[in-house]
Amino acid sequence: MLSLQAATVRFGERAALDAVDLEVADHRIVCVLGPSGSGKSTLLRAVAGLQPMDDGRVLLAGQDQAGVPVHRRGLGLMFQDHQLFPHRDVGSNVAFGLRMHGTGRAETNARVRELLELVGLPGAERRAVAALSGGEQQRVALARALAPRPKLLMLDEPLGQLDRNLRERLVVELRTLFQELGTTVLAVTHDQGEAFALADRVVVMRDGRIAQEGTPLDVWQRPASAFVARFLGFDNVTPATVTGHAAATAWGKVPVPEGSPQGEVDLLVRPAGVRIGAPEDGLRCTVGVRTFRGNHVTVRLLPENAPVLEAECALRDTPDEGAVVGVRFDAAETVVLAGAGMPSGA
Amino acid sequence: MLSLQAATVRFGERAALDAVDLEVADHRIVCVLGPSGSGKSTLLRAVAGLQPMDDGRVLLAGQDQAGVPVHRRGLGLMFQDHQLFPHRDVGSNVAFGLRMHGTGRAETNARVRELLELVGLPGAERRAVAALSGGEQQRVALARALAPRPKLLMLDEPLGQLDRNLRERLVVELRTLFQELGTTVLAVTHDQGEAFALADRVVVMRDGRIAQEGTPLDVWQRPASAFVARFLGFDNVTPATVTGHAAATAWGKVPVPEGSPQGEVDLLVRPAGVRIGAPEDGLRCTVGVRTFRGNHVTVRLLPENAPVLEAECALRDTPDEGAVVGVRFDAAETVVLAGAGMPSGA
Amino acid sequence: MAVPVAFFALFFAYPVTAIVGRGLKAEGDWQFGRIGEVLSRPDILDVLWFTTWQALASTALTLLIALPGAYVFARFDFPGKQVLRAVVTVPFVLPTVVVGTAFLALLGRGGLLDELWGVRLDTTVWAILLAHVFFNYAVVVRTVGGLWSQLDPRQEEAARVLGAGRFAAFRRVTLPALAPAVAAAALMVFLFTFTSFGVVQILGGPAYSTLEVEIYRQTAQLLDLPTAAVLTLVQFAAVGGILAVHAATVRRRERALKLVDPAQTSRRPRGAGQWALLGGVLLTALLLILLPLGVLVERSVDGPGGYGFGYYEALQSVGAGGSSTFLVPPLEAVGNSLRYALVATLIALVVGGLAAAALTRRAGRLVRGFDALLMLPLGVSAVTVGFGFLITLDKPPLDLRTSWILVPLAQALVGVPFVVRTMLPVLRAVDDRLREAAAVLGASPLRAWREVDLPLVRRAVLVAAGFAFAVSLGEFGATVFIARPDNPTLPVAVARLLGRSGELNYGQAMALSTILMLVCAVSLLLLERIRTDRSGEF
Amino acid sequence: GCGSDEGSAGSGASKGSGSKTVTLVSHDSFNVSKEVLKEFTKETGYTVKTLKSGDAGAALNQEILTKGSPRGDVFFGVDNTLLSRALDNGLFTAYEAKGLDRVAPDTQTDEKHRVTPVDTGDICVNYDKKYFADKKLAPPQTFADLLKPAYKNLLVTENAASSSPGLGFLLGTIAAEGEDGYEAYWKKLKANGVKVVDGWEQAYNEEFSGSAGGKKAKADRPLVVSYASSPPVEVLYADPQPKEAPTGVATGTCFRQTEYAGLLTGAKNEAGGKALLDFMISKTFQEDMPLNMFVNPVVKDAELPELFTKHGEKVDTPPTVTPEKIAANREQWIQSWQSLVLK
Ligand SMILES: Nc1ncnc2c1ncn2[C@@H]1O[C@H](COP(=O)(O)OP(=O)(O)OP(=O)(O)O)[C@@H](O)[C@H]1O
Ligand SMILES: Nc1ncnc2c1ncn2[C@@H]1O[C@H](COP(=O)(O)OP(=O)(O)OP(=O)(O)O)[C@@H](O)[C@H]1O
Ligand SMILES: Cc1ncc(C[n+]2csc(CCO)c2C)c(N)n1
Ligand SMILES: [Mg+2]
Ligand SMILES: [Mg+2]
Repeated sequence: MLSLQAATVRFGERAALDAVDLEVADHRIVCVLGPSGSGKSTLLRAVAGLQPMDDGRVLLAGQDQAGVPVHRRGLGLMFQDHQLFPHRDVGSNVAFGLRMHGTGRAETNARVRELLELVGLPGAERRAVAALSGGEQQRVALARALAPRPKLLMLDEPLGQLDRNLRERLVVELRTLFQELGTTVLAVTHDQGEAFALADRVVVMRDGRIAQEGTPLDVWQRPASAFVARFLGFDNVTPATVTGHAAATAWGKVPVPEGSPQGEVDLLVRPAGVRIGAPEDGLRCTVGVRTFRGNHVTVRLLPENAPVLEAECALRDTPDEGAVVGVRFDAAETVVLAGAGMPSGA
Repeated sequence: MLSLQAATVRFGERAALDAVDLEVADHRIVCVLGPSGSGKSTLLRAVAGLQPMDDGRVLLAGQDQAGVPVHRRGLGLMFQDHQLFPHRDVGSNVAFGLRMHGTGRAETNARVRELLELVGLPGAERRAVAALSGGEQQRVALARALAPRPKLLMLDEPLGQLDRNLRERLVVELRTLFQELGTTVLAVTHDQGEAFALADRVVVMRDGRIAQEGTPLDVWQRPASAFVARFLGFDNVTPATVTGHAAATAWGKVPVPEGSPQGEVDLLVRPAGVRIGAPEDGLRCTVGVRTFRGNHVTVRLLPENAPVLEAECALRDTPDEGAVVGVRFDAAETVVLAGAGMPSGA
Repeated sequence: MAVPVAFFALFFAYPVTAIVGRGLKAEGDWQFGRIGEVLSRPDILDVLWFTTWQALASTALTLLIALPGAYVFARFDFPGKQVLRAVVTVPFVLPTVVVGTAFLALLGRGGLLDELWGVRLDTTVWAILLAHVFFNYAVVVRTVGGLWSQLDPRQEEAARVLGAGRFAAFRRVTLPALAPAVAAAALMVFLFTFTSFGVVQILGGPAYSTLEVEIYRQTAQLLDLPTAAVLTLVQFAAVGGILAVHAATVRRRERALKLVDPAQTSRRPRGAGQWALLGGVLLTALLLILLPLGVLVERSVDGPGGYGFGYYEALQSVGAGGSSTFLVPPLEAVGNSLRYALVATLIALVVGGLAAAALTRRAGRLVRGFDALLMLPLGVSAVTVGFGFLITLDKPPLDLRTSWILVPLAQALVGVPFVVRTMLPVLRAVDDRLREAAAVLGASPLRAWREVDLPLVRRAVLVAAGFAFAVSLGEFGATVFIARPDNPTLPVAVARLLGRSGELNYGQAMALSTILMLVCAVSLLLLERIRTDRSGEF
Repeated sequence: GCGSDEGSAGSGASKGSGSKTVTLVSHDSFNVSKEVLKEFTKETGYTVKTLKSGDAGAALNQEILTKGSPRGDVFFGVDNTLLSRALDNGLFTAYEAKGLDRVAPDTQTDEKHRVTPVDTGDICVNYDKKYFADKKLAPPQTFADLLKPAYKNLLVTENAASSSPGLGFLLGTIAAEGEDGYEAYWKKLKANGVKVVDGWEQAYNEEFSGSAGGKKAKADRPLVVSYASSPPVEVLYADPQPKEAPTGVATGTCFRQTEYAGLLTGAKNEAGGKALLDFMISKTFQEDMPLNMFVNPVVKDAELPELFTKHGEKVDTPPTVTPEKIAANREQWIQSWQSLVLK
């Protein structure tokens, strides 16, 4: 469906997109993840033809899109800041794309009604967009982008302002909808949960380049680099030297899974792999701040002469703040990351 | 610090705020949670004096604020859609509040630099706001709201567009900052994780009313109603009749904790409390969609003749889709909610 | 609000009512019968009809030709943009006599069209329409372009990704957002062309006449005040009708828009289409504006002994051949003009700015009515105002009849509507939440106005100031009527020179017109430079 | 200086009527040399403040509107085509200026001396000498000549309804051809291709081939309705000055305008006004006028500058129409002229 080749966009000195190559197969849902300012929106704008590229090509269904005007590319884009038309009411905003494609009035009305229902705003057709709450506006923007059923739909933070409940419902319904319509989707999100729930593949961006690409499970289980691991929220990343089944780290010897690459690497220990036990048992740590996370508690552990460790405990097993505990590591929850110069995904 | 009494705002027929009473003590951080359109932003705007109220009073430090113009209330508000001044650069946006308060140039510059560093945009002073990415704009808006160090700071979705990593770092740093300065904070968020991490207390809103108020742990552990439970993302809520230590539900008998209220109630079973075992063991279910959630997997279980159940499993223990399993319930993870007419928090 | 109301009442409503009243009242009785009488005269009806249709046609043509220009000036960067923007405003200050000359050179005998294709348009209505476009091109480019440059281009992008072509996106998204500015510009162009005087006289010949010409004749030449009063009322009614239509259509369209920094929205043209558009606009401006102006310049240096600056040198001396055409050398007229224009601009800015600020915040019938009333001076003949001054401002403390302040006051009367009409669409587009943002950061309403509204309308204010200045600089009708001690303004001096035979007089008139153009262009350029850089306040 | 003793001690000595300033209200074409005004001040102690407002018609009408509380003391610039209007409105207070005996009697139309004649000027057809020389054609001299086929399509005139020379030319034809004959004359003139434009500026600067503007505009009409003084002015305002004027005057096509001044009723400084009126028919002022306003003096002892005698043509007193007749018929004449010529 979509293919980017060496896509490059520079703003002054800095490259917002730096020779990005990306392939999105038909009917796939791809989520783009990455820190703020890493070029996600720029990527979508470049594909849409809104952002002229300094270099590289965009191909849609094999066709080079250079010179193809935006409205002929047959794609949809939901803007990060919505860009609802203030002069039109909700219904007419959603209907806009349909009218542009010459859809009949009756069908338009029906589709608008249906979509407003989907996003949880039934009967809002005649409301002024300025009188909507933030989340309501986002949902109208989503409905507007969905309405013309483009073959390639690009969503820039489509659910960012919605509460978890609504978001989860929408993720499920959108997946079903996209499957039905055979829509190819390229969605930006900062919510990893959403990315993993929605996406067939995820793309992690960093400073205008692609840091990793793969299935959600892949990326989660085997972050390609310390950057990706950290971005996914894992703080227990440290340089290590792997020899056989164990790695030498600042936290002492940590067991690693079988077949792990050897030598100088970065090592990730997932919080769930940090097992808290008696003080005399393993690495001695003082218990720092505990953060309640709903299902579980994250505990910061302060070893002597070593970087902070983060551990995840069930509510009931959480040690008291200030307590001294011992820590052991679970090989199943450690991942050897691409170290200096190691190929990604190794 | 802040006290709302019967605050009411109506837009036409609908009440966006419906006789809301709220007390926020000095130096507290209160998070307002609630579905999209439940009146969170309206609440903040009413406190700031931007939204005239149809009824009720706002008191700041015991003073009725009726007739006090916005700029004399000594509070700060970060807007949901930022509202950065388009004609000013980043530095001048952040400095705005300081200038309004007559802060000297040197101090202003220093504070701006410091704040931009805090939000991860060091050296961005001279950039045009239109040339910022979505998340960068949000961070500038946050810095701008923080700059004058108001006694009461209200933040409307302050971190919604930031990636998890940055958000978590900011949550920690903001907490420290607020503690240092003794700022009272009223923050809207749709992210429960953020609310629980940031807040001393949370307020859950529904249709312009307060559905529950309490410490994060409180609210999480004992949602006051089926609404709050569902809002927190728990789908396993069902009407039940409690007799002694067990409740009769559509899923059969479910054990409940000791001292649970008796009679006709709503019952919540947390996904972690749904234990999957052999098919002949307990409620017979077919395994439905499995959603990968990073740390764990959520599995939809389809019992015969009963509502869908959601279960949480470790990655390794996840049953295959389509398999038939048996389900038991863990009393420690079930909560008896306020049923028909039961007082909240009971 | 009080200041504009007082200004308007004292210097417009009162004098105009008085002169109209004087006309309709004979021996203490109202003579309303005169209305029917005058209105049944076929020649008056012809004039009314011609006035109306040529104004509508001129407005449509101006919009058609100038809107692409507004786009190009708002969205493209190209070398010489600022200079060109100032230059296209120059026609606005030129005395119509001079413009007539230039247009005849273009459209008349031996003109460009005649030489190229043997087409002559002088004394056809086309000459009038094109001259109207020439005069008012800048009105559209500046009022519409001012807002356009601040519109968020992403709105249009949103339409494009929803399948709208360039034009559809413009029509359905940009145009509605621009509607108030377009309407304001159209209104002003309509009023100018509806009350067109010199252009119609010179280019139309005696065959065409507008209400304004008729009113001038009846008042200034025949002193037939009753007929003049009726015609003034007719003009009032027509203008009032247009204002009502404008108020009704625009109010509904005014919405808060997301305004952005204009510096962010303009870039170099991309692609053949945009270059073609830029080229087309530049070519239009060249043919329609620069060429007529060029004719004037050419004639000012085309002396008997070939090209040279002889006429300019002559301007510095008191008179040729030992006699004096002027008691003051014509160059002093530059100083006079600048002084009057400066005072008039200040008055217009203060009064118009206050009115615009008040009109942004308040709504309601009364306020809206006042909004429309403020436009009326554009639809009233300069003679009416001038004669009205004469019979009303004659008692102390307001015996201003012989005071120099009367000139800038009359000029400001035309400037105020400009200021209001250019500022209002932008002010009303400012999202109230920006003001709220300033308030929660500790800015009082006044301060918020200064810090938020003002920077956002600064462009509009500059545009308005430029217009007010240009209007005053070029104003002829009222200036020439108001008794003034002998300090002629540039247009008055030009008119005097042209009113004499003699080659030197003619040449000096062209030279002085060229100087008038330069003064205008340079003033406008300087005005555009007064844009404190964005970080200035930080 | 007869009046130099009056209040020379200082301006503070006297209020309103004894003021040292005398205000002259006039039209835009009024002009006088500084030295001449200085001389007036030297002689009388009064300084002159001049107010100008519009063309002759507008300036007069403004005075009529402010009748009773005038802006000045003396009004200058009402001519014989408008005189009746001024007199009927009681604009002026009678004053018999000193030296009136020197003034040409045929200009003194008002026996009550409410106005004082100051200058005369002739509106005549001008011709482009070069054109006629090139064509070896004699230029026309009379109204009758203008109807000749040889001059077909050569004349441009002004709209009588909106232009003062245009009206003057119409009145000239009425005076020459009679009230009954002028319409027939204009029909023939129209058949002979007369062109009408709105104002003198266009006629002279755009259409007349003999003027500087006309040459640049490739104008093709060698005959234009203008003033008898235009040829000397063409000489005066040329650099270098030519030996001979490029244009000439058809002396049999003229209409004479006389301009008057009068003491405004209700003047604050009557004494000063009177002194000014006296001065306006003094030799000094009268001799200053020709080169400033390009009109002819009305007093016998005033000498015309050499420029006029050399390049101007002497026009014998043409037939005229009395101010009363003009006042009574003006509108109707213009109307019929318009429907005859413009339609
Ligand atoms: N100006 C207005 N006119 C009419 N209705 C309004 C207006 N502003 C808000 N509302 C309505 O009031 C309700 C509450 O709005 P509010 O903005 O407070 O919601 P919210 O809780 O902040 O939602 P979100 O999370 O989506 O931002 C919504 O249903 C909204 O549509
Ligand atoms: N018009 C512009 N001019 C200059 N720099 C720009 C412009 N637009 C974006 N940038 C910069 O390019 C980089 C990438 O921007 P982009 O909007 O693609 O980020 P993003 O990944 O979408 O971030 P976010 O998650 O915060 O929205 C950012 O550093 C941004 O500041
Ligand atoms: C048709 C037409 N004629 C003249 C002008 C020039 N002009 C500029 S401002 C103003 C009003 C005050 O004099 C006038 C007449 C114009 N714009 N349009
Ligand atoms: Mg983005
Ligand atoms: Mg909100």
